Order: sequence, then structure tokens, then C-alpha cells
Amino acid sequence: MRYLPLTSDDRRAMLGAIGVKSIEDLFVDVPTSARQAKPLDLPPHAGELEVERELAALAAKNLAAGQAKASFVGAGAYRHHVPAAVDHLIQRGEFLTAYTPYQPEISQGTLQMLFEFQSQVALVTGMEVANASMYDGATSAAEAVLMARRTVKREKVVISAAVHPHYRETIETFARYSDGEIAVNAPDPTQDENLEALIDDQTACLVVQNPDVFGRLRDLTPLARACQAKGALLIAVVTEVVSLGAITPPGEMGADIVVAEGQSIGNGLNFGGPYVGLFATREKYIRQMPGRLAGQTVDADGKRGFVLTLSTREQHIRREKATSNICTNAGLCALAFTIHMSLLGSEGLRQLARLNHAKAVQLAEKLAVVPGAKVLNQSFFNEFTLRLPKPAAPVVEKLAADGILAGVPASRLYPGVNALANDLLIAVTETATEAQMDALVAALKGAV
Amino acid sequence: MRYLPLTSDDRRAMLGAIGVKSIEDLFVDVPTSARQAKPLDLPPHAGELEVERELAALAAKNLAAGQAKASFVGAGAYRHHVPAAVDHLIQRGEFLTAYTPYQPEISQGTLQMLFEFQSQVALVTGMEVANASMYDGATSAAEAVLMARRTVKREKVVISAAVHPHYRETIETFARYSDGEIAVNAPDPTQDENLEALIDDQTACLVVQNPDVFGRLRDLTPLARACQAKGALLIAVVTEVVSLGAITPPGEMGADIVVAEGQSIGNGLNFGGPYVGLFATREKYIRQMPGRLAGQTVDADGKRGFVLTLSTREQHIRREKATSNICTNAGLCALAFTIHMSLLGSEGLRQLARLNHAKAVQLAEKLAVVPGAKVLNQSFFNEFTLRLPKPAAPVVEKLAADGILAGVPASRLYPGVNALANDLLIAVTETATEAQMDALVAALKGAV
Amino acid sequence: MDARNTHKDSPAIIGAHPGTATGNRALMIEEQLIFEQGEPQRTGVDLPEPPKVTDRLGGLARKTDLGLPGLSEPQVIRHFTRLSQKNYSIDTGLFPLGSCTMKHNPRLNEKLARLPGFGDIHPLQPVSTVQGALELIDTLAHWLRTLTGMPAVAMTPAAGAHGEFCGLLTIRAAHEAKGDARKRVLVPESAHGTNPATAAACGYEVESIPATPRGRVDLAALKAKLGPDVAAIMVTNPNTCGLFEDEVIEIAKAAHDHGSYFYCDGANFNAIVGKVRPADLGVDVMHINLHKTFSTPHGGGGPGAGPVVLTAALAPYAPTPWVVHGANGFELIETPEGPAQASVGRLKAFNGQMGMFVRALAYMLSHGGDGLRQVAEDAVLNANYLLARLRDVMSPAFGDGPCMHEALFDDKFLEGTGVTTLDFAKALIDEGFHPTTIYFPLVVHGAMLMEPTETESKESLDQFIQALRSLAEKAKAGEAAFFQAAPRLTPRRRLDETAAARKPILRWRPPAPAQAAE
Amino acid sequence: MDARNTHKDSPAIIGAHPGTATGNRALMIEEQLIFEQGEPQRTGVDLPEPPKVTDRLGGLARKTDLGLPGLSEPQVIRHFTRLSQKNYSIDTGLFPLGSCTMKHNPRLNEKLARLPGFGDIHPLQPVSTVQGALELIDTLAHWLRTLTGMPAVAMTPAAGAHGEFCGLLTIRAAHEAKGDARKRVLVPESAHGTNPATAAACGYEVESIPATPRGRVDLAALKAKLGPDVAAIMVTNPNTCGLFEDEVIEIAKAAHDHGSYFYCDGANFNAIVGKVRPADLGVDVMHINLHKTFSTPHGGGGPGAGPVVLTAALAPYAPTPWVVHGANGFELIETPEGPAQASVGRLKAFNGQMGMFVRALAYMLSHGGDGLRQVAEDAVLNANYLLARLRDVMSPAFGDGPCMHEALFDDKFLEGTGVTTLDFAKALIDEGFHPTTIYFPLVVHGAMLMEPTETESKESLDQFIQALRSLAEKAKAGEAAFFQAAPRLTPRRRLDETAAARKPILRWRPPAPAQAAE
Ligand SMILES: Cc1ncc(COP(=O)(O)O)c(C=O)c1O
Ligand SMILES: Cc1ncc(COP(=O)(O)O)c(C=O)c1O
Repeated sequence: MRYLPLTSDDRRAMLGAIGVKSIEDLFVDVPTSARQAKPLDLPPHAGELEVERELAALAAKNLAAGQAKASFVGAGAYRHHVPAAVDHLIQRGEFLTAYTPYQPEISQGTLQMLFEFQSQVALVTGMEVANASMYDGATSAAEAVLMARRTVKREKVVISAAVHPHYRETIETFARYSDGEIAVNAPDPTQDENLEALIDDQTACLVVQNPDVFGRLRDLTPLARACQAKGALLIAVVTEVVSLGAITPPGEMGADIVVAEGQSIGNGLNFGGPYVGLFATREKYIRQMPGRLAGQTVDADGKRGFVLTLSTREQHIRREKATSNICTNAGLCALAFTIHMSLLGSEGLRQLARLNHAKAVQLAEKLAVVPGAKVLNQSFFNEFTLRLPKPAAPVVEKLAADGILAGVPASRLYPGVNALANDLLIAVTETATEAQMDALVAALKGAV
Repeated sequence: MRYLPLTSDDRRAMLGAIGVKSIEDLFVDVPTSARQAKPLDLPPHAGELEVERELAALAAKNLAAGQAKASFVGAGAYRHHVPAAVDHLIQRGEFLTAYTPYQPEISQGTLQMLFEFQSQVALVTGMEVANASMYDGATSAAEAVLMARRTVKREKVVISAAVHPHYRETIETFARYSDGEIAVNAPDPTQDENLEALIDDQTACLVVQNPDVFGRLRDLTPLARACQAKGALLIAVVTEVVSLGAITPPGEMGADIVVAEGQSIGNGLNFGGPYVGLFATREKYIRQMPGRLAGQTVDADGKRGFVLTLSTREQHIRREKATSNICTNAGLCALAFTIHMSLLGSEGLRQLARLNHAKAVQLAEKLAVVPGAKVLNQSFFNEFTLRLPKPAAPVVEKLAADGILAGVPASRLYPGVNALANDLLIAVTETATEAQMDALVAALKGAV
Repeated sequence: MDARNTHKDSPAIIGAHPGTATGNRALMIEEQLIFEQGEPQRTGVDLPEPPKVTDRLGGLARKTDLGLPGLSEPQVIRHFTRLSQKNYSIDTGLFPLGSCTMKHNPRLNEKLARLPGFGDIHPLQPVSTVQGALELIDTLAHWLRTLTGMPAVAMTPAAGAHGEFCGLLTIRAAHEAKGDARKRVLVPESAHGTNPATAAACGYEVESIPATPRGRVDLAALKAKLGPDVAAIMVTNPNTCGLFEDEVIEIAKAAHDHGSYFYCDGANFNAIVGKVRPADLGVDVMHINLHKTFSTPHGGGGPGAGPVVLTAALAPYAPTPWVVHGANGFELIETPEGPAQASVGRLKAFNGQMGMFVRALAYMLSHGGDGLRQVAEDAVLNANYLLARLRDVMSPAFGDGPCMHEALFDDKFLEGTGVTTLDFAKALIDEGFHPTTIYFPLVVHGAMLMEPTETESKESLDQFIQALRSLAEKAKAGEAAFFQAAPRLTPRRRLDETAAARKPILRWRPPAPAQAAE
Repeated sequence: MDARNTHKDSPAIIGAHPGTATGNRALMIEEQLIFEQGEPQRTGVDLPEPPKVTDRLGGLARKTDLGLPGLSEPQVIRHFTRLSQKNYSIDTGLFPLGSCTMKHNPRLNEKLARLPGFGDIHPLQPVSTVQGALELIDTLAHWLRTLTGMPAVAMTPAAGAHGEFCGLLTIRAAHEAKGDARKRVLVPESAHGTNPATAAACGYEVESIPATPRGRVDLAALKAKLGPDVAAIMVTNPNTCGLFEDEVIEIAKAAHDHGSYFYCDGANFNAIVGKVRPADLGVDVMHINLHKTFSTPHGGGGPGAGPVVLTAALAPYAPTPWVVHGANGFELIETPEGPAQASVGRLKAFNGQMGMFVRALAYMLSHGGDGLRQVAEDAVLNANYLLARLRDVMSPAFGDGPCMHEALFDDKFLEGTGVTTLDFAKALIDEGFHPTTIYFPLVVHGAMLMEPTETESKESLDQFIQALRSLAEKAKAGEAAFFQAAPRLTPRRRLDETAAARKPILRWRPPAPAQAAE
């Protein structure tokens, strides 16, 4: 078998060196009742060609966004063009097949990259420090809530109704067995949500998203002030990190913790994972942060180098007292993020954000011709909510049958909320051509 | 522009350091009449996404063999499965973006690989030594003829009529301006060719192919004896190197020079290039060989290392007296060959060859049901000649329209040779499924 | 001239190697931070002019500069290529990091995960357009169920720790469904840190179970601690000492007798895959690190995937989304309703780690049922070979029985040499090997835990053994200074971790303007 | 303890570094030949059982063992990864190899060349199924014609030397068509070796033209040698001294006046692409190295592609196959007939180097007309920056005028130091740079030819300059021994090339059985 270097001669010689007769002698500690005498009921080994055929057949049963006539699906995952250099570099064996950098002398590549990643995340979010990544944006948000509770030693959590419902659910799951209420309004893309009212002196934190799940932009400064007044922390969620190239970052609007989904930069859609959770906060909170941190130091020759640091926060040292149980994180996705961000730079990220916004505005304007349909947003970045004259879900299904991925029906995120049944979330990135926009408009005209 | 690091500030500063005012001052030696005042009439620079769209559109206009319903096209280029590890490794920047290993201390990777390549080529061809590659199999064959003429100091060349016509034409082009006749019989896949008769004491070399262009196998031993008797060299051509896993190698049958197309191992079809020419011969002829040679030596610490050697044969030292004008060769394709061959090993190459042969036999038997069609070969490896009841070219066109690539009409290789008009060369590799064979059989039944 | 020995005259060029003006060492090139190379005007991408529109940013347009460095593509390629060359990896050498299962990562799997049909599909596309993806998840789930003998599997956890969290949530939900609020979770001393951390995250008190001198769970002590308020025991098997819990069936029975669940940490599943089904050991719930047993690359720290297999009793509480067979093909249940109404809810934003699923399934299909069994046997054989060949010069932590997939040593053999486990590990680096896991598990003094995995050849193990033996002899020969100065030949020598933690520098900052500096 | 200076006590670990038992040097790992690692039974592939058939091999079944080593995939990945780490490359650092144009190789181009529509099409598929491929070749031809101002281009040559061969064949064919059998080709002393070698391969006598003290072709000497039997002159422009032949128009005229053709070696086209059209210089035929100017990767020695642009007079003789516009799309003329009846014939088995064509066109489309012009300007600017910054410590070969894309120095500045150009180059290796081209062109003593290309940043040039300056000072300071011992920090130190050539070992051979050895 191609992945197994031992030959039968090797095996014989090694058993001899060990001083046992058969491989079974090495499994003596396994209760005989539990030993499988023969291979389980599974297909036998197969060659590359056969495996490739089988999986390619499965892949062919999916409609890839790039192969669809058009795709405007967003709501927390965005299809951007990732430069070829990114995928080339993350596949270098020294990055791909390395472990967590526990031996810094032979892990400076990963460690310096993580230091650069942390610096980039801090810069784009407008925060002071960032960690070396979490599983995804939603788990970052959940960890932020737990951190806020630890930090201000209160339990109540206020979550904006316009935070991505999957993020809210993830927070609820993580917070499931710690007491303290979670307050949420009813979602309404046509109204500004009153959040100040929910913040009281029991409140540990307020969680808001910007742009929110309906695509709306909001100045967080008043909310930050409100939180400060009550001694609560403001947690800002960003699901489309490209927006930070065009929008005032949460850090500048007074957020205490910024969590984001980093997938848009350097990472593909991958049906939802692996993605990369960004986690940034203020310097004074670092000892409460979850996750790994790369830090700068010097070596025995006095040269600058990097190490994992402040691990006394982490499970492998602190065990049940750790700030989080996370161990494996999203290292390689963070690398992809860092490489793509290095290619962009300030100039490239600004241009990319401008391009996304301009194309979104362009489509929003084109949609005016769809009878009975209305863009609900006053403001937006690259995604907005279109209210249709009829339920959105069947319309999306119909267009999908014609190879057009129109967007995400709000009802998929808010099942049972009738007020949102006709709403369709439409995302537009640099990958959308004007022809594809026109195809969507035409198809919607035909479907409503 | 993404590939150009200099900023306008850099340019200004550098012009200053040089002491000139403008970039034009550096082009002063160019006659003003010849300087282009402005950009030529070509499109402006474009981003990755745009370039990718444009070229992907061109690619989409071709019928890729892997996307065809079935493909049996061979005749000198073969579609084999190349393990994913091969393409991964040849893309490592240290291999991909290195130059010819002129500085051995920092080129041991390329040099050791070439030494391994040369060793593998010598082993599979059954010869004593091999060089570090030529452009392709045809130019290898042409260089072999020139080498034979140098070595035995005679001009006449005998070429078997069953040598791939493109190889014969390439030899003729290379030999175009050196005198001496080139003798060739009329091609006939139904008869054994009498070559002995053409070899006389003016003859420098005999060029034969095995398996020949019609797929037939031939014991070269009598030809080798005939050549020896007349003091001529036997040059054996192999266009499908996978065959050497199943067939007695030319070296064992007395060939003096073996040239081959290495594409089948590690390299894709690429519409004909880049490929990799293999060139092997006897130790006593090394100083007459064309192309680069990697050799073993020791370094200043007495450790084994590798260098380019015997370069006194080459153009950069010998200039007009060089054994060949070749400089750039097929390095990276040789690397792909070496990696794939390393994965195969004796066992894998043997199995691969057996699999190819068995599938070819299987298809040859299935074709018995095609009315009026007949397999002409007594013997073959993974390719044979099917004589149809009607001209093959239109049949191939018709099947191609239905997405089946049936093979190569002999008329494409021997235009105007009416005797071969109905002949179709059919190649079968491990990539062909039985369903695809049946599809071909069915389609041929419908077409004849 | 004879270059052979002239280097003797210039010792200075090692370590700090002042011998070069650049500080570079031939192929090992010093590399600055991207922030130190960037130019604001420069960019490594080319984008078309946006359509002219009036902005809809609602007055929130970013005003401050982003402060990111600008680099061209050639600079970026060179930067990250150079950084990568400062890493050790499986692709470059033996990586015997115990408990981490650093096995070969097949390149086929990387290729397949990038097929547009897997890599370029959106988690919120209509389910009708992702039937192949759901079928892949379902197929992978079938393999996992068959290999473990468990009836159900939760696919969404993103890593082992996430899987532990998932598992304990289902346990707690199951107890509470019975109105049985239990408070304690029992965890062996030798457990990985994520075990107690996870139990705490689920609101449980953690109590530790001592180990026997044989490096196993002390069954008697366990029974003594079991009681009506124990929600679960978390036992790793094979355990972190590389030993199979030979009393595991009794352990499970004891737990069940007290109404507690048996959470098994499956990080070491590689030792028994295809040979032993956890279901046959009495396991109620177990996570599997696809990035260990099933070879998805570690990527310098992640990503991973940690599916959790469950008994029928715990299955109803599995997190959303669920992939189920429906009338017209596969369906995705995304909220706690219908069959999933008892679900503990969502663990992350979207479906599982699809990219890892493709790789893991490709790995499984490549090995097949027969090959996976061989994987376990070769992994165990390799570890025992190391144990046998090192027994006489190093000190095995537990007696002379066989180990499973990893061999554990303590630092007795270094006693009195002045060489610590850390020094020993650093010396191994100069020899061209990644060190073993050190100082874990905590139950062993100066632990060295070595897991070769099945993808190492005998030749490479023999080299490793030779290096370890010569180092052990060197240590005993009293060359402590040599070890304390190691590593010498790395891009960086030992790094000052205390300084790093005392005054943390966690990000680059623009250099303070000259006048400000004093 | 203080590790800081302990390395001082162990100088031995550099060079041969006996300091390690394995001979490895941390991340730099010694690697044996695959033949020394193989096991006959092992293989790195899995193939299905073949269908049962009776063989048709006509009695030629291979009987002898192949003798190839058997390795598993993990071993192969590690072997070639380790080997790669012993290479210097553009991706790792500055590669200022004069005359080689070692510029950045964009990864986009690698990706596009692998699209199945390009990589997985057969050269003998029906032409109707490869229209996109033919259109790509036609589009690339259009760019090449536009950039050179020449009306025709032959696409099949596989490299520069192959292109030279193609060019001289067309010239000879053209003369002979006029019944004018010319015998001589004039080639400057400074020419690349392939020029005279190619002329000889076409049956011509080669005569060399001297250079002026200004490093250009001596026009007077050229005129003196021109005559009715001169078939062509082969002039490289910009020439191999990195200088533009400022009298090129007169040179062309002189040749044409004698009925000779002007073959231009276009290897240095990078200096003038988009700025100067060879047609405007009187060139009749010129090859272009796509693997230089148009960035297809060098791959450690190849493959390349060497299309040849031609005047209308020479076009009819272009080699087959030809891509032409036909009634129903593109057509391929594969034999000398119809419009191609005068063709010199086939140069290689199939169409051109398609894989290189895709990369080159992607490069052109990415830069556009404007970008290519910028390429030439930046390439020339970078070279002149090196020249200007090094003028005072090294010795420019030719006066103080500007150079084109490469700067040429001789070894005057090393006079009396005991340091040779070779020693100087080897010392540069330890500093982390690939040496310049050395001892070429032959017209300059101890030549050092440095071509930075446009894809180097000012920062990297400044580092390079600093290293060169400090080495130049070191040499003048009389540290000859330091240079003679260089390189010290490489995987191997200087290799004995004389021994290699004296008793060539060109392949691995199985070790002789013990008893045989004496
Ligand atoms: C025994 C054990 N349990 C749990 C974990 C945690 O798994 P992960 O890192 O995937 O979260 C690990 C891996 O580090 C482990 O070795
Ligand atoms: C000036 C010059 N002419 C010709 C050549 C030969 O080109 P190639 O190596 O592509 O055959 C080269 C490249 O080495 C060169 O530098």
C-alpha cells in the first residue's frame, strides 16, 4: 500500500528485534472479546485513480458557485478571488505538514507568520492585539461572550437581533450551561434596533454585527458609550472582513472585543469550513483572551525571534482553569489570510472593498426594475436585503434550477419569522460580472 | 502592477543615484529612429481574475481527453495517470524557479535528481549511461543519428518505415544540411519489414522503433547483429516508455543508442509539449553524447556530491565544435519523470505495464465484433492498428463529434499513403475503463 | 589551495555567524517582517476600475489608513518561501511528537479537496445544489460508524477539543432530560489538558483519578470516586502514556453502574483503527481527530475536524445541522426541530469542516478496511520497535510490556548528567529530528513521548534510534554543556520565553519617530 | 547556564560538522540516493488487478529485473522535498545570473497551464476538438509579432538554441532557393556558445568578429569579413556585455548590402520589450526565449520555448506544423505542402511547447502593452543602479556609459588580491546570494555579468550591493584565504570537478558483492 513503507521483511525483522512472534502479541492488553479477528465490513484499499474517480463523481453532483451562471450567496461566507500565489504557498510542505510551533527554534516560519497575522488583524479591526485564530467567526463570538463574562464578572448578555442567527445560536450553545439570561429583540430589517434599552448594570456585554446580517451599517459609537456607562463590554462581530477596507473599523468606534470571520481573505467557500475566526481586543484584556498568541523575543545569540507566549492562559498548562479549551485552531487558514492580506496591502484592500461596494450598489440600482421588489437597506457594503412581493425561498429554488444562485432567503436564517419570509439577502463581490447581475435581474423579473 | 516591486519613489531615487534625469537617458544607445515613443497597440495590463477568465474561455473550447467520453489517442503521446505527489513536488519553488545547476554547492537538489534520472533511464532502457534529457523523443532520435555519424564517421542512415513519421521528419530536418542518403522502405503494417538488406558498409546507423508506430513488437537482436557485421550503430526508438516495464529493453537486444519519449512517466499530454527526450548509450560513447551530464564527485570535506561534468562536449565550452547546440533541456519534465518513476519502482512499473497490456488485449478482443474491422497486429503492447472497412479519418471525426476520441488515423501520420487510409491506431492505458472500451466498440459499429 | 580545513580558522561563523555580512547563512536567509518591507503605494494585486456609483456607506467610510504593508507578488512569494524554510515538517523529516499522530499527508487528498465541486460551494446554497456534498458527509459518517461500532456520529465539531465539548454537552443534556443534574466529571491525571478544560467549560467540577504504577487508570480509586453526582468519566484510550487501558471494560461497567457516561478521548484512535471498535469497550461517546488518525494536515496548528460518535441514547442531543436522508435526496436539518428537537444546538457557523472531510474520506478509501487495519498494526509495530531498541540506553516509563502507538520514556536515564529532558530534546534538533513530546503526560517525570506513526520506514527509525543512542551516551559521558548550548545549527537558537511572557510583544508597531526615541 | 557563547568552544561543527552524529545540520538534512533507500517489494502506487488475458507480447516479455528502487509515497515526498531544500532559486533569493533573465515566475501561470483544456489535450486529437489551443497559439503569435514588428513567427522551437537552429535553417533554405550556396556565418567573440554551435550544426563555417574597446561589434572588421559567401551574421542585441549595439542599423545594412541575413539572438529581449521593435533595427530573424523574457520557469534547466520571428522573405521556410486560419476555424498544416511547401520541415515530434505558451500568454496579458514596456524600463533601471552603486569598488568592464538590463564587471578590482572571480562568486554564496554569471562573456577577463531583472525590489538590490561592497573590501584587505575556503555554509562545499571529469560516474550502480571487493 502506497502510504505504508514497511515491507513484510521489515515487519518480520522488527518483531524479531522486539522479541515477539506476531503483531497480535503487541495487542495483548486489548481484551480478546474486543479484538476484531478480520477486517471490518468496508471496501478494500484502492489506487489514486479509483479514489479520484469516486470523489470527483460526488463533486460533480454539486453546483459550484464558479460554475453557476451567477452567484450572489453571502450571509457570512463570501466568494472572493484568491490569488494563485496563496494556494501555492500554503501547500508548501513546511507549512502544510508542520505541527503547532512548540519547538520555536525549528518553527520560526509558522511563528513569524502568526505574529504577522496577529498584527494584520489588529490593524484592520482597529484594535490593539489579536490572537492566532479560532475555529471560525461564530466560535470567536461565543468565546468573546465567555471572555466578557469572565472579565466583568457578570452573566447577562445582550445580542442584537441583526447578529447572524448562526452566530447567536453558537453563542447560546457555548453559554448553555452557564446561567444568566440572553436578551434578544425581534429581527426587523426596516427599523433601527433599540439596543441601549436592553443594557443594564447586570449586563456583561452587548453583541452587535456590522455590517449586520441584513447588510446594514451602523455607527457603533453610541452603543460603545452606552456600554461604558453600564460597565459592559461591546463585542463587535464582522462576517465580511473585506468591509474593513471601506468602513470605519469597530476598534475606532469603541468596541472592546472584535470578532470576525476571516474566510473572505485567502480562503474558499468550502461548504462552510475550514474557516478562520479572528479575535482582537484591547491590550489590557490579553490575559483573559482565549487561544494561542505568538510573541516576539530574542534568542541565545540576541537575535529577534518568535515564540508562543502567555500559555498560562491555555488548557495544556491551566487545564480546568484555562480561558478556553481550544487547542488546534485554524493555522493554515490564518496563513492563507496573511498571504492574501500581504498581497493586498492597504492599497489593495481599499481598492478591493471599493470594487465590492460599487458593484453592490450597481446591482441594487439595477434591481429597481423588478416589479414589487424593494431594497430595504439605507446603507450597506457588499450585501443588502431585497424584499420580494412573494416568499423568497421558492424563488431561490426556481432560479437555482436554472443555474443561478440568487442569494440567501432570510427564512433560512430565521425559520418561522413570517415578517421576513419575502426577504432575500444578496451579496455582490468582485467576482460578479455585470452580465451576471443582469442575468439575476432578468431571472427575478421572470420569477416574481 | 503586481509583479513589479519598484515604486515611483524608488525609480526617482534610483535615477538620482545613477545620475540621470529620466529613464530615457538609459536608452541613449538605441537609435532614436527605433525607439517606440508610446506603448504598442496591445491591450493594457489586467488582473488575475480577468486573465484567468480569458484563458479559461480558450481552454473551454478544447475537448480535454479526461472530459471526453473516452480517449484512445496515442501514436507517440500517452495519457497515463500521474500521481498527485508528482505535480506537488515539481511545483516547489526550489525546483521550479532554479536555473541550470552551474553553482553545484547550492544546486545539489537538481544535481542529485539528475543523477537519479540518468540512472533510472539507463536501467529501464538496459543501457550503461544516459544524459540529463533532450527536448523530446524526436530530437533525441535526431541527435542520436548525428552522434552515430560522428562516431562511425559515415553518412548513410537507414530508417525503418515503422519509425514514427514525425521522428523521421525531425531526423531529416536535423540531417538536412549534412550530406549522405537516408534510406526508408514503404510502410506496411501487414508485413515484416526487411531492414537487413538496406544496411551496407556505408551505413552509419539503423533507426528502428519498438513497439513500432503500428504498435508491433520486434526482436532487435538480429538487426543488432546485422549492424555489428557492417560496423553500423543500432539506434532504438521508444515512444511509449511504459512498455519497458513489460518488454525486453533495447539494451538487452544489442542497441548502441536508445532514445525515447519520456512523457508517459510523470508528464501530461500538454498538446505535444513540453515533453522529455531520453538518451542512453554505451559507456564507450559518452564523449560523443549530446546534452548535459550530471556526475558524482566529492566536496572539499570529502563528502559525496554531484556536478555537471564532461562539459567539454558542450556548446558553452566547445562552441562550434560541440557535440550539439543544446543548452536549455527538459529539466523539470525530467524531474517529473524521476519522481513518478521513484513512486513506481520495479514493482509498480511492472504492474503498470501489465495493466496497460491487458487492457489493450481486452479492447483488441472486443473489437472483433466491429463488422469488417481487423486488428493487424500479431503482437503489441498498449497500442495496435485496426484496419477499418472504410477510411479512418472521417470515422474519427464523426466519433469526436460525439465526444469519443477513437485514436489516430494512420493517414494523419502518412498523408497520401492510400494503403494505410483505413488504418486506425488505438492506444489503451490504465486510464481507460471497460465502459469506455464498450462505448468505442459501439460507436465504431455504428460508424462503419 | 586546500579548502578542506580552513574553516577551522573561523569558528565565529556558526551561531551568530558574524562570518557573513548579511547574517545570511548560504541557503538559510534572514527574513524581516512584511511590515519592514512594505511600501504604502505598492500592491500585489491588480483590480479593475470600479463602476462609478454614489456610495451607500451611510457616513461610515473608513478615514484612517489601514497601515498594512504593500508588497509585490515576487516579494510575497519570497517572504513566505523563506519563512517556510525555517520550519520543520513531516515532509522534511521524522516528527515523533507523541499524542499528535504526525503521519504522512497524501497529496491526492489536497488535490481532491480543491475540486470546485467541494471547494467552491457555499454552505447556504439550496440543498438541491449540494447533494454530492451531503452524500460525502453521509459516506464519511458511515465509515466512522463502522470503524467505531457506534450507531451515530456528530459531524460538525471543528477539532478534538470542540468534539469533547460536543460530547459533554450531549451527556449533560441527556442527564438533564432525565431531570438528573449531575455535577462532577472524573478525569485521569494523565489526561490531555483539553479534557479538564472542556469539562469546566460545560459547568462541571473536575476531579482527577490517579494512575497506577502501570500507567493505567486506578480502577479502585475510580470506583471510590464514582457516585450519583458523577456525570461522566473522560478516559483516553489508548491513553496518553501510549498504553491500552486493559481494564477499560470494567471501567465502563463501573461508570454505567453509577449512571455515568463514558466519554472516550479518541485522539489516539490510530493505534486501534480497524482492530478494535470503541463500541465493544463500552464507550458512550468519543471524538475522533481527523487531523490525526485520518491524516488531514496539521497546517502549523490547524485546521482540524473532530467528529463525535455517539450511542443511541446520546444521539438525539447531537448538535445541528444534521444530514438526513429525505424523500428527495439528502436534507439538512439546521435548527433544533423534528428529529433534532433535543439537539444541544449549533457549534459553529456552518456545516462541518468540509475541506477536512474530503481529505479524510480520500484517506479512508485509499486504505480501505484492510489498509486501515494495517495502519494500526504498523503504527504499533513502529512504536514498539523504538521502545525495544532504546530500552537499554533510555528509561521506559512503565515496565517492559508492549506499548501501543507511542513509546513513553522518563528522564531517569539522565539522572546526574545535568542534562534535562528539554536539553536532550534540543540536541535532537541539531541531529535533524523533531523532538518527541516532552513533559507530557504529567504523570511521568521529564516525560519523552514518541509516536513514530505507521508512515515511517524502518530505515528512518533506525537513523532516529542511532541518533538517540549516541545522544544518550554523550549525556552519560558528562557533556552537559554540549546539550545546554543546543540547538546550535537552527535558524534561531534557544529563545527567551520568560522575556516574551514578562513584557508581551504580540504585534508589530510602526517604529516611534526618531525624535521620540531617547 | 549561558548558551550564548558556548558555540565558541566547538568550532568543529561547521563545514563537516562532526558535531552531529547523523551529519545532519538541524533543518539541513543529508539525503541518500533513492537507490540506497529502495526495497524491491515496495511501491508508491496502488494499481487494480489487470483483466485476465493471454499476452500478445510476441515472446518479448521482459525477463530481467528492472533494478529500480521501491519507495512508498511518504519516502518519495520526503526525498524530493529534502533535495529541493539544497537548491537556491528565484523564490528564495536574488538570482542575478547574467544572460539568464531570472525573473519572478507568476503562480497564476502555473495554475492556468494545468487547466485540463490545455494540459490534458493530445497533439493528435482531431483539430476540431482543439480550436481553443490553436487560438491560443495564434494569439501568442500576434503578441510576438506586435512586440517585434516582424510579420511572421515560427512557434515550434523548444528553446533558444532550437530557435537558432530554426532560424539558420530558414536562412540557408532561402539562399539555396536562390541557388546561392553560401558557406560562412559571422559571429562576434562575445556570442553565446549556442550561436557558433548552431551555425556549425547547419553546415556553416563560423568566423568570429572582434569586439571594440566599447564592447560592441567592430563594424569595420565586420564589413571587412562580409562577402558573397557569408550567409548570415549572428548578433546578440542587447549584446552579452549588456550593451545595446548602437551601430546595429549600420550592421544590418552592411549585411544586407552583401546579401547576408541578420540573425539576431533575442535572448536579451527583456531589455527592450515594448520599447524597441527588432524589425526597426533591420533584423531578419530572431529567436525569443519565452523562459527568459516571458517568465516561464527555468525548472532547473528547462523546459523552455524559443519561437522565432521572421521577415516575409524567410517566412515561407518556417518549420511545420503551421497554425493557419481556415474556412471552418483554425487549421494545422503538418507536412510541407500548400503554403508550407517550402518549409524546412519538422523540428520536434509535435506542436510547440504548449505548456510554455499558456504561461507566456498569461504573462503578457497580465502586463499588457503598458506593463511590458515598464518591464524593460525597470530591468534596465535595476541594472544601471547596480552599476552605479558598485562602480567605485568593483571594475565595470566598459567605461562609464549606461548598460541595458545587465551590468558587466571584470576582475581588475581583484588584481593582486589572490582572489579570483570564482572565489569571489563562492563567497557571495555564503552571503545568501546566487552568484552572477562568471567568465562569460569571454571577451572580458574574469567576467562577472549581473542581471537583476525588473522583479527585484530596491531593498533587495541594496542588500546585494552592500554584500558585494563588503566582499570587495574584504578582498582588498588581503583575506584571500577566506575567499578560497568559501563557500562554508552550503550543503556541500567546493566540489572536485576535475575528478568528476577524469573518471566519470554518471549513474548509480548496485554495490559490488562483498567478496568481490578487495
Ligand atoms: C489526547 C488528546 N486529546 C485531545 C486533543 C485535542 O485535540 P485538538 O487539538 O484537535 O483540539 C489532543 C491533541 O492535541 C490530544 O492529544
Ligand atoms: C545569449 C544567449 N543566447 C542563446 C541562449 C540559448 O538559449 P536556450 O538555453 O533556451 O537554448 C542563451 C541562454 O542560455 C543565451 O543567454
